[in-house]
Amino acid sequence: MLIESEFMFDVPPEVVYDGLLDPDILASALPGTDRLDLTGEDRYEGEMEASVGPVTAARFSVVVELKDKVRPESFDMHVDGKGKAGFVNGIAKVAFEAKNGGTVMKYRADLQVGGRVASVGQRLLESVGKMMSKQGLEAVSRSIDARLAPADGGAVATTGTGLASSASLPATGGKRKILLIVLAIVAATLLVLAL
Amino acid sequence: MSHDTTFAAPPAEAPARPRQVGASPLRNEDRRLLTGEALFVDDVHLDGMLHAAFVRSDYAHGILKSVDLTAALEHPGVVAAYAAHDLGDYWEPGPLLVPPPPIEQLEFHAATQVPLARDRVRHVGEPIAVVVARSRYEAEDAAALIEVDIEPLEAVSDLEGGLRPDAPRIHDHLESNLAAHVIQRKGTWEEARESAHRVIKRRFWYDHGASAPMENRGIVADWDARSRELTVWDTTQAPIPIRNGLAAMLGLPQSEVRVIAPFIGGGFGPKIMMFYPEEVLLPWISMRLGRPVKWIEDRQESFFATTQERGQDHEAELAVDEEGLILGVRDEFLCDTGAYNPYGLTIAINTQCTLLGPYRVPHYHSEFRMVFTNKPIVTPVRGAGRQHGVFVMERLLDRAADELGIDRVEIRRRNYLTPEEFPHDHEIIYQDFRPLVYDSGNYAEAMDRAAEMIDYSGFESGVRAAARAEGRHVGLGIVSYVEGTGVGPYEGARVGIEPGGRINLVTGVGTQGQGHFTSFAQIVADQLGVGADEVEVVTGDTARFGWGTGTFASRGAVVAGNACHAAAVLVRKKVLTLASSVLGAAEEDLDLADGLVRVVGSGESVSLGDLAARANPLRGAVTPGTEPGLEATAYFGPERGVTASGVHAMILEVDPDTALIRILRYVVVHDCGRVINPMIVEGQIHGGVAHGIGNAFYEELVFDEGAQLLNASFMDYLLPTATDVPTIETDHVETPSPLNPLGVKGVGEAGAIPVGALFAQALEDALDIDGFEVREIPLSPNRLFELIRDAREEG
Amino acid sequence: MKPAPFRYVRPSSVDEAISVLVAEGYGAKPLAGGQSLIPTMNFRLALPAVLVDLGRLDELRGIREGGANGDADGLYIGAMTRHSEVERSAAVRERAPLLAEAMPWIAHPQIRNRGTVGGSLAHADPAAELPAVMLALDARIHLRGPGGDRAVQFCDFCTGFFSTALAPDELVTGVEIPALPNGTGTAFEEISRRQGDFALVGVCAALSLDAGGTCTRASVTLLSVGDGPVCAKTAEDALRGRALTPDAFRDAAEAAAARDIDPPADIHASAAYRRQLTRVLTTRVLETAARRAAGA
Amino acid sequence: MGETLTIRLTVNGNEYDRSVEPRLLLSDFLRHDLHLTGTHVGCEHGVCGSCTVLVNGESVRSCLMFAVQADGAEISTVEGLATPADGSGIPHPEDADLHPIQAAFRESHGLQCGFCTPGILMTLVPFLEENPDPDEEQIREALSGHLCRCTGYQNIVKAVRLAAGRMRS
Repeated sequence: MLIESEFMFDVPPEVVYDGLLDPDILASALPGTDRLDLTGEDRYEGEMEASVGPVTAARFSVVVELKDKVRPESFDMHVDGKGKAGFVNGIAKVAFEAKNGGTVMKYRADLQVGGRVASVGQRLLESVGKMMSKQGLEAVSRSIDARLAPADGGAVATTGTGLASSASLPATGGKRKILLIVLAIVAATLLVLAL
Repeated sequence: MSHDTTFAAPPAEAPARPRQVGASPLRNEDRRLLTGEALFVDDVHLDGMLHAAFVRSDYAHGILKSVDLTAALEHPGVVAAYAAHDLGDYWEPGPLLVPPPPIEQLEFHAATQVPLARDRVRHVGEPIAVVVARSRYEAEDAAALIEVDIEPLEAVSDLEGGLRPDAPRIHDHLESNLAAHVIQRKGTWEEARESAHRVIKRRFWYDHGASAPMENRGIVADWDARSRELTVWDTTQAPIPIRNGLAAMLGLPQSEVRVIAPFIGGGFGPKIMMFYPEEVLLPWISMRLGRPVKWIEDRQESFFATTQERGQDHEAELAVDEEGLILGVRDEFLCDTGAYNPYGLTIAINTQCTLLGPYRVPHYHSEFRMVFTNKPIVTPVRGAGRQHGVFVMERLLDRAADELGIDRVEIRRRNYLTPEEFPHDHEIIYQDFRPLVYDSGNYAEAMDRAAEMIDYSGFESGVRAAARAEGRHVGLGIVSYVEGTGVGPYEGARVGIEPGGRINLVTGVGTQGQGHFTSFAQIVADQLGVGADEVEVVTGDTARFGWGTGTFASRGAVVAGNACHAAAVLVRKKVLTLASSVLGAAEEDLDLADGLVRVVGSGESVSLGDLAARANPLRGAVTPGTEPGLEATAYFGPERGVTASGVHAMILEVDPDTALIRILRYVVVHDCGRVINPMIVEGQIHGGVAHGIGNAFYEELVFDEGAQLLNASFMDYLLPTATDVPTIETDHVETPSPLNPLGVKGVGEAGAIPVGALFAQALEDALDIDGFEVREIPLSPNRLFELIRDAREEG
Repeated sequence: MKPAPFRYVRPSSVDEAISVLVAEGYGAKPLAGGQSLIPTMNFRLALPAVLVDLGRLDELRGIREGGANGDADGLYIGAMTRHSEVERSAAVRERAPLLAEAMPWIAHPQIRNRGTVGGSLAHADPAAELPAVMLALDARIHLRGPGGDRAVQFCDFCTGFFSTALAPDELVTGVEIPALPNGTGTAFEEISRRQGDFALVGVCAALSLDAGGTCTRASVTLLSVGDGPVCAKTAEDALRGRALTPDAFRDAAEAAAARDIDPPADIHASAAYRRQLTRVLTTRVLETAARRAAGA
Repeated sequence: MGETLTIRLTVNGNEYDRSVEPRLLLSDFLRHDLHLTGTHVGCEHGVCGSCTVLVNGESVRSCLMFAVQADGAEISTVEGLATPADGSGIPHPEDADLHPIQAAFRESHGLQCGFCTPGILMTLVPFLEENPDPDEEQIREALSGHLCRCTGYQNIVKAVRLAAGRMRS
């Protein structure tokens, strides 16, 4: 399964890139995450549980590793999630390009979904991907709004519109928020497991 | 006790007046099935019976690093759990069931399935561990607790990719994923190409699917140490080979193993496969635990654990002259054999041979490569590769007809072998290891009849014109096929008459719903002058009959039917001999009817029951040189397979806006030689056509690039329903086979074989869009929508 | 394919059911008809700790003429009313012909004999017929929780993919369908691979005409082309205020296919094919609804 | 085994009291607890129709119901269709003891392997009561909730027509 997406940031690639190295706020952005720990350099391990409709069996453990880092251009994110109902693994390639003072982040995840969720849930897989992606972005937007509101003294317009769409973020988002966005997309791909 | 066994041709045909053969008595087995009394494997209930559930691989390809049974073994209700290392010496790859036939220069590499994966998993659903518990519910609870650690490897999912030098290798003991490479030639293709008026070249993809019988597989094994008997109820199409194999594997004499294939809820090929891992394990577990154990495959498992049939990628050329006469055919194809290949070359050779169809093909070059992939095992499913070959040939002929401006029926007629040309030797080897020689047929007559039934000549001005006036798109398809059926090696039967007059018939062949309880009874009834309902048939129990192979390759009626016939002829002879002495009349003056032997012209008679009692006297002596009882066993082994054939025609409506279809008419003219029971034969054709319609437009095993099956349920793997299958109009051409006394040919697979080719032609005819060509099966509304869109965009 | 163990509770009143849901919290799942839940449990993709069987809540069963708020021509359907009861109901045929027309499209009779209206609405499968019908009919759904009763307009009830405004400790008690204005015609059609399968696309329409033949009210909803039932707003805009000509249908269908949906792809239908089916089916359904409106 | 509950129900006119786990499917209860194995199980996700039985006179998938839900219900299975045997065990030569639908299936060759047949029969009983004179389209629609791999449905349709005609007269 291929999930591709593109996001616009108003900050330069270095800022975006560095933001991804901050692990501490990831869990709050991922629905159903019990824990997510940094267990080595660029390696995260966690436990997640998700439910979609009547499906409540999608409990899985997940390992995310960042590899082939070329600051501030790109890195690969290796994802390995396993649960009783199936698995998802693969590589998400994330690339950053400077554009008009900001950054275009391109995200392309080539994921293998397997087991029962793949063999029984095909009808819903793509929709789940879309929905989770959208939810993740909305959560990120809300989080950014909340963080930026006191500093800027005003509302911030952010949008989260799902796959193959772009989200524009304000310049002062900070690296933590950017991490949230990227990891929310990872979450979306992982939560495909939820069927 | 068995007497008078013979492998030779039976004695001269008894002067029986056919009464039952050719008629359609109601089926003997139906009452039991209709009232819920029939015993299927899952109906077996034994005291103390345990239930097994399997842990299967989620990964298509990977290194199996560890299996931890601890938590499962501690779960309440669990009696045992096993992984590969627990099997010790019992762990062994299965047998190569069908070794390659004697074809020169063939390359073949075997890799057969294992009982439980040991260090590698090679397809999704491959069994890794088994749990045995008090109930299936508890067994599944515990199975979920087994921790399996698999390190994923890249999976082979496509055929071309699987043969690339850098492809991941599935079997370490082989140098590549090539399972076989075979070339068969007749004449010189190059010569045909040189002299051709036109050479038509196309690439085709034909995918088959799941057998999907309504009854999933199942096994109950019960080892009784005191009586030293292992009883195995198995949903197999081949109980006797299962018995023989199990005895060998378990180190038991064959006499201590009894395999029963009771009523089987449909098979369609994969239930002949052996040995399935579950078949190997359940008896072993029962012997270890000293308790009966049951495993019933669930529907989801069946999509992985039961073998299936899949795709072939053909690149084919047809050389024709100006008149449309076939000069030669060249075909090169890749064939998916899945993760293991216990069935050897069977499917690909069927394709290779069946491609030739009812046509005169002077030059033929056919070359195939079978490829291991990380998908479930491929073995024959109803049609068994034949539909792939028919699709290629019929599609090429359709293109030739287009290019040469010859009518599609006419181009077929010009190329048909004529009745005078039989036997016709195609000079290549068939799946039964025998030369592909057609025994008999009358293809032009079948075509004429089908064309008449569907009103081929009136279609344009009639149905099509009327539809067009309403803005509807209808098309007609009409295609031919030939099918090799009834292959050897042999089957046997025992016929006996009891003193009470009951007539028993026992065979080993097994049944999967084809009406053997009735058609075999008809054959015997004719010899003994009784009704088919008076013959009690037992089949599929190795304790009752221990010799035979199984029901596959449309061979039941041909091979077992003729064995029944031979045994009945011998019993008839005994009856007449004894009656002759009892009634004091010459055998020639005796007549068998209504359970009596009568002296023609006088009122004197004696019943079969009385004769049976006299043949087994309690006092006196049996005359030296004779045998007690009215019983005989006989076998039949055909010299080679027999050639059934037919023509299918359909009228199809397509809505080009939605790509939805409706079949308006479906006609089948079929030649299966002499028809034993027309009702049953028609039923077989109906079912085959429905299966073919499924293959053409509904059923597709959809794998992703990682060889994960995306539709392992009846929600998404679509079997056609009553609203998808039309009324099928049938007619028969009878060219009796000279290769067996009954003159019969097989029919079980026929209906399914030409349907893909027929759909393709009818769709093209209905849509009439420039550049719209169907080169693949299965289709679906979505795929048809894409093909229409692409053709329009290109046009 | 056997379900995992669960505890089973069979309350005899709605209030008792709610108190069980409150007490059990996350992990308790109401069991209505079970025709979607039980197969999911058989696949072990749903593992509820507690099933709260609503099967004996007769107070939730039945079809009543007249809405909750004195709408004499409306219709109220209790949540535990079985699909087959709705299908056979003369009141439904008369007062909500769109619903009556959609009922036979729901799976097969054996499923309709068990499946319930409330269960289907709470399940909110994007391929389900009833949510799209309720959206087209501007229904109100009645819910009860520990805090009492509340009613929600159906358009606010469906919040996304298999998601609704129903709280975990609430139950759907019924659905109220308002009477349609005079001069309204409705139609329903769907396309599926086989009879009874999940729809590839389905369309509901309710069109109201004034005496001059101008469309005064248009409701077009779609199923199986989004996260949930989709209201085809631009299609509706293309119809309102216009005479219902073939051009209007074509424009509306084009709008629905091109602008109102972002359909998912699965193995049976690509997004492009779903758009095409939406185009064709919307045209057909609008024609039928308009013809019925003109005759109404 | 986990917690069990006691249920009381009637199957083919006989009353049963049984203690069952809540998760036990009605199909398994009938087959394995009551040994009424005429009801078959083909998919356990409600598609194939093999397990169809009547619950209070209505056809339902017994694999999509828990046995506990059937507490107090009246259930009919294929075993209850034919007239109770007279105990002689000798089948009536003219199938007179069979339900007219069963007899029509035999006469029309409406079954081959017979695995899907019991479920189809149970759907047809209420169908023909409600639709005594169905046309072919109605019959095919009524059958569409059942999968049969053997017959191509043609002779099943024929059997339904035959049975309907006889049951009307």
